[in-house]
Amino acid sequence: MVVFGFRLPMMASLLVWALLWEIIGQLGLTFFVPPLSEVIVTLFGVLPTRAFQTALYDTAYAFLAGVFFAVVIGIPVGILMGKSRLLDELLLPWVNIFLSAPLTALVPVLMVLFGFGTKTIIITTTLFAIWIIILNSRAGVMQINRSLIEMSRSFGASQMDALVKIYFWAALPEILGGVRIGVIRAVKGVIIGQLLISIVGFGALFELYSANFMMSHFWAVLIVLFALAFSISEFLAYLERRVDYYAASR
Amino acid sequence: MVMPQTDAAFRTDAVPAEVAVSARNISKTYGEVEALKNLSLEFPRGQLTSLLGPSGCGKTTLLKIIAGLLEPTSGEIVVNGKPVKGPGPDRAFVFQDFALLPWANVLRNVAFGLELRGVAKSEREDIAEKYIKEVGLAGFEKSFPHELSGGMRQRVGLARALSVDADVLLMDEPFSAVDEQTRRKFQEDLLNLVKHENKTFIFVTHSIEEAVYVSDQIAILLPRPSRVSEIIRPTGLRDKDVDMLRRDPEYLDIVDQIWASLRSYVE
Amino acid sequence: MVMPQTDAAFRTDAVPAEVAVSARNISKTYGEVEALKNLSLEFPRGQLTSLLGPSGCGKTTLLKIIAGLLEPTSGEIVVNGKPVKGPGPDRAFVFQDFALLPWANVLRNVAFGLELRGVAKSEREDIAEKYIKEVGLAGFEKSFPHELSGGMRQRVGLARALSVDADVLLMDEPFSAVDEQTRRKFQEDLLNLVKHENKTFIFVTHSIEEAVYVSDQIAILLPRPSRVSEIIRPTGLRDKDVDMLRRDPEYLDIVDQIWASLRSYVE
Amino acid sequence: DTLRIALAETPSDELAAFFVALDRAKANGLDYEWTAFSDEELAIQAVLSGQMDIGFGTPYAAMQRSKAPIRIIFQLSKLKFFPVTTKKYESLEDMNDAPILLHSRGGGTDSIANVIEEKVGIKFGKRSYVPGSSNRVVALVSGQADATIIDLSNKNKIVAQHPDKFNVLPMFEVEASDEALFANLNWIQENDEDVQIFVDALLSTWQDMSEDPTIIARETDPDGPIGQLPPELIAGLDKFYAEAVEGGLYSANGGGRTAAKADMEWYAEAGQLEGDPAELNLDDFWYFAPLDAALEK
Amino acid sequence: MTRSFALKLLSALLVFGAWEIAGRIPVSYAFPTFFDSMSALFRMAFDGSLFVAYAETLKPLVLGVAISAFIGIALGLWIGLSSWFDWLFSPIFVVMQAAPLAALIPLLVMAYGIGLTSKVFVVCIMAMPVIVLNTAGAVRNTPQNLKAMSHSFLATDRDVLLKVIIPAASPLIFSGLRLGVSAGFIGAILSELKITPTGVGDIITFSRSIADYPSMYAAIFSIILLAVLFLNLLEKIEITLFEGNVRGYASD
Ligand SMILES: Nc1ncnc2c1ncn2[C@@H]1O[C@H](COP(=O)(O)OP(=O)(O)OP(=O)(O)O)[C@@H](O)[C@H]1O
Ligand SMILES: Nc1ncnc2c1ncn2[C@@H]1O[C@H](COP(=O)(O)OP(=O)(O)OP(=O)(O)O)[C@@H](O)[C@H]1O
Ligand SMILES: [Mg+2]
Ligand SMILES: [Mg+2]
Repeated sequence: MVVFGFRLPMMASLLVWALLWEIIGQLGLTFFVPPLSEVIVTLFGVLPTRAFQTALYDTAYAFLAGVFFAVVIGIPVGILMGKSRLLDELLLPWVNIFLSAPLTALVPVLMVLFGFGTKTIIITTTLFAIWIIILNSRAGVMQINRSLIEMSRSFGASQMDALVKIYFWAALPEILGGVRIGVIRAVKGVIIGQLLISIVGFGALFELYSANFMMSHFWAVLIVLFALAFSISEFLAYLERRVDYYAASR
Repeated sequence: MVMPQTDAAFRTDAVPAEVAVSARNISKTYGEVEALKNLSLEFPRGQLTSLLGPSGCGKTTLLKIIAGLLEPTSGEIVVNGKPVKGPGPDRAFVFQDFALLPWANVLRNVAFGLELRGVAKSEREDIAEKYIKEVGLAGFEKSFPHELSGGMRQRVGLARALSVDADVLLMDEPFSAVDEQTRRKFQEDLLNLVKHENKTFIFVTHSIEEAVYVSDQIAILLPRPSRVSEIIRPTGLRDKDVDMLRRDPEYLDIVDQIWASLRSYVE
Repeated sequence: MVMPQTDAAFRTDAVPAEVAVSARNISKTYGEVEALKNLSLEFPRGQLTSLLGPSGCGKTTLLKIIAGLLEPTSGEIVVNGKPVKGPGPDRAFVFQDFALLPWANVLRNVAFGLELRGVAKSEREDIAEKYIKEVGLAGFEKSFPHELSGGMRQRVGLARALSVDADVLLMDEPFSAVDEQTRRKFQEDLLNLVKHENKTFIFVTHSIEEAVYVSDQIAILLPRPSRVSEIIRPTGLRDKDVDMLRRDPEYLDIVDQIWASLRSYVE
Repeated sequence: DTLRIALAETPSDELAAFFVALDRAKANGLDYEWTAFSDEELAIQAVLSGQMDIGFGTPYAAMQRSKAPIRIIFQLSKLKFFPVTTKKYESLEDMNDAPILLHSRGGGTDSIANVIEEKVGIKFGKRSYVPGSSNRVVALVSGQADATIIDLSNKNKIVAQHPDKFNVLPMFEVEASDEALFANLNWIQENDEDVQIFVDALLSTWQDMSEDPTIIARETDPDGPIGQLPPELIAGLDKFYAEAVEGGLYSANGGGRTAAKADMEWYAEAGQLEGDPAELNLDDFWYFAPLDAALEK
Repeated sequence: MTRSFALKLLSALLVFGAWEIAGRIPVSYAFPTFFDSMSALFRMAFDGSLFVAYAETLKPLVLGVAISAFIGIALGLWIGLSSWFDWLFSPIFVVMQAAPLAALIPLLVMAYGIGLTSKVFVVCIMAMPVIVLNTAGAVRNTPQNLKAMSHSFLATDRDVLLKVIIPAASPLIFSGLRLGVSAGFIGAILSELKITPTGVGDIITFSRSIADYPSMYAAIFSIILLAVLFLNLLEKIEITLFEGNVRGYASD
């Protein structure tokens, strides 16, 4: 968004929404939406408590680990699926199944298989993030310009070279789009994991606050979460803009 | 101007020229479409062979089969005595649609062939710089393909193929988008490479004039399904003054001959 | 062969030909690169004007500005007396990079221009069929672009532009990838359109021979930043026998003249 | 080794007494860790699959159906639920044909509704299910429903917040368990010392609490999971436990055979147990030894 | 086709075999065998309870997915086309994506009650953001030369949108739709687990509370099956609509 030649950061539009929130809150329409100002005061009250900090640590740890696995596994798998018919035929049905499996209903199965600790929460987070990364990478690779592949082969590119230097880059705009959405979904995944598997971290805070109708506490933690999702998404959007110059001219 | 053609002509007449690439009974079908049918052709080392033929007759297909990028439906390609199983460092390709990396600037695109061969960065960039200058793109090293004109993109692809210094150069209409001026220069450069470095060129073009001027042999292909209908070996042309060539009766005779034979097959 | 040129020549000499398109003081800069600088040129109605110039000099840029696809940095284009604000039904474009829809087959690609004008499906497909036959692609209606050879793709783009029956045709190296045979046929077709339908063609080519043969006027552009350096009006050539043209001294003189003037500016 | 406890909800004021007991057990040398699950079923599954040692809940159906050798050792709380309605209804008798919100099909509130129907001789109207007492409170307050059955603390909250909008209908006494501690029989027998320490601590806490509910607030470790709760919640501990003890939420003797018998009847009536409650063998469901030993002391 | 079918069959056999074995060991009392689950599935199918349940579950699902697909694609296109709109609205979808729905359910119940509306809402919150964000991203990456071409042939903005931007973006739009639909399935189940247990969610919770694990797994299995069938249908639609976009695999 460019206004008067000045690039407004994405975040700035949140101010508009924040204002709207404050107004609704001040009107006192519902006790579920306290004014933003009150939420922020609460937020600063909550931030220094140990309960909050452990929760933040637990959540961030599970989140980062989950995203790490989703990216590190998802991108290569997606690229390989777009590239090789055999692999795609083998994996696509399962990708579709996991994609469509109501993860919340699968959680009992996951717990039987992986236990109740952070491990399962990380797996849940990964499961939330990975499919979009796989599918987007696959879609990116499948629309790749065939000439580029032939070119790299004719210059003797090894399989690895082709993957790293052609497929990855040619699909990069789609991959980044996938990672961005995947990461945002992972935020949700980590919370659902924390709520459904064992109640720890932010999930526990949400449960506690909502069960006791401590709405400004609830929103305060939610804001922290949104901020987390937002900064990561903005960072990835920044990367996406950096590849914009060729995305539309492939 | 020197006289590469006479050398070649001499070799051909006296000792048969050594064969660098030979295509043996190549057939290729795409689903329903029969592109090549039982095509055989030999490409002597150190000579420039042009493929002339109607659009869609299978020239690109043949080139890609020689490059090892496509599998022929039947038949085989032998390069330097060895059957071709896939792409190799002995062959470089200039693509009809340029095939540039849109995310890489001119410098990286030109150096890309060397990069894939594992040449160190500073070295390959030096080589690339040299060829960028050679094709007249100095000053555009940092530009991206979408910022170049059609002819400039084509020259990037050309520089990339030249920079890997392969024995056999497979060129698919390499000059189709450059102006006549530049084209003339490139033709001269090719002839120099043929003469001094004993490189083998396989060259697809639609310009009969160009083919006559640069080729040691011209293979005329039939329309789909393609076979070689005729091989013409123009001699004694390269030593003439280029600017006068256009009016040279010998040259014009060969052009007319090709024109007539192409026409007879097409109609 | 009939004699469109004489008509045109007559018009030019007696009553000044009506101007279909005129470019007035066009400048265009891309960031740092100055592509066109203060270029002015008039394109008479019912005539074919060729643009000749070194690769990267701004021919495509000029064509796109006339088409209304690019905004000039300064200056204006007037088509049929009205300043150009954007693309219009009076102009059709043949793209240097073909610009085919990869997800649509040949039939739909050719009919796409008509589809955008809201022509009913059966009608536009009939028209498209006709032009597909005309460019020699009968039988490939159901093929997708990635299944075609380079020249065949180019012909799809050509058929698309012809099918919309626009007044002014902007053609960016439209024959660069087709064989000489087909090219000759297309040239003839163009000349027929010029003569019988009074269409205006603006034609980019790198072939001096082609330009001389088909054009009513040839504009020679300087290298970047581009202006028109010279306008040449070949006359009385089209009525000659095409096959003999190559040896015609008058023709060869004009080619040489252009060649010399291009060279002088380039070097 | 470490005792792994599967809680069925996140630590909040209702679990303060339990954590006090855990602290007492720790002082006597019990080493433990806990994990909170989002619902009872998960806690049961965790114990069933051996990933947790002791769980929180009333796994009667699991015991009977999946033939898992698990046994209850201590009753933590009783099924104290309260029919709360808008001013539309004054007593249970008015509720004939009235639509009602319950926790889940086959769950505790569902069985309470069944028993109400039987004892009062009415038939509820359409039963809708909304899991979580607090969610049902929300639905009630926002006017989505006219009647529900909720737990003690939510009842107190709603009464405190909207003193004149809702009626709490009088209910008969229920002795059956809401939450109980259970574990694998094998595990109990192999770890009898730990179990004993734990049950001793629980029993002593429950007994002390029934005499003086304020000990819970006093003994709560400020650095523990309860102590770290928002101050608003901790401030309410005394009130909560005073009301809970008064309302008979906890039985000071750990339930034992009385509770087991009541459970048989209740859960058979609620459809979770099959067969005639009188013929069911208590020892197939409960393991009384640790509680008996603790009561001896 | 036969080969790919054989491959599917093989991998299905492997997985179900592993399930059966794991159920027989058993990994857990709460983990039934494949055959037990299937017989529970057939039992529920024959006594009709499964279909009754699906009639209930499909209502919010179909409604929510349809709404999300239409509004989601429209919004995505708009966001991709207008930087102003992008600036104002895409944060909302980022927030929606990240919102911990399970924790927000009391709020939804408060706002929309316990009926169909709030379930449809849950399905939309789950399904819409990914559709919007994927569509928007794809729109931004439409090849420039094709847009120029259609402008030169006088495409109206609507034409460019329908005939160039959407087909070019279709691979990504469809991958967004796939994810959206499956997220919708998750949302439908989640709302049946968390708001009011009805339909398939009710089978899952009820059989879990009475420890009838085969029925619970059968219900989960059936919903996955349904979702997979639905996704396959979506893929068929994509292939028939945008035939030329399927350029096959780079390795062929
Ligand atoms: N999008 C762009 N961004 C930056 N520079 C550009 C862009 N498009 C064209 N140019 C520059 O403008 C100049 C003219 O380009 P143009 O495509 O008009 O040349 P041309 O005469 O058509 O050349 P050719 O015969 O090779 O097609 C070139 O130097 C090119 O580098
Ligand atoms: N991938 C493909 N699938 C199906 N048919 C193909 C494919 N590639 C090429 N063809 C067909 O094979 C024939 C030969 O194509 P090829 O590209 O080799 O022609 P060409 O001689 O290079 O033509 P041009 O001079 O136009 O470049 C054409 O008729 C084309 O339709
Ligand atoms: Mg070709
Ligand atoms: Mg150009």
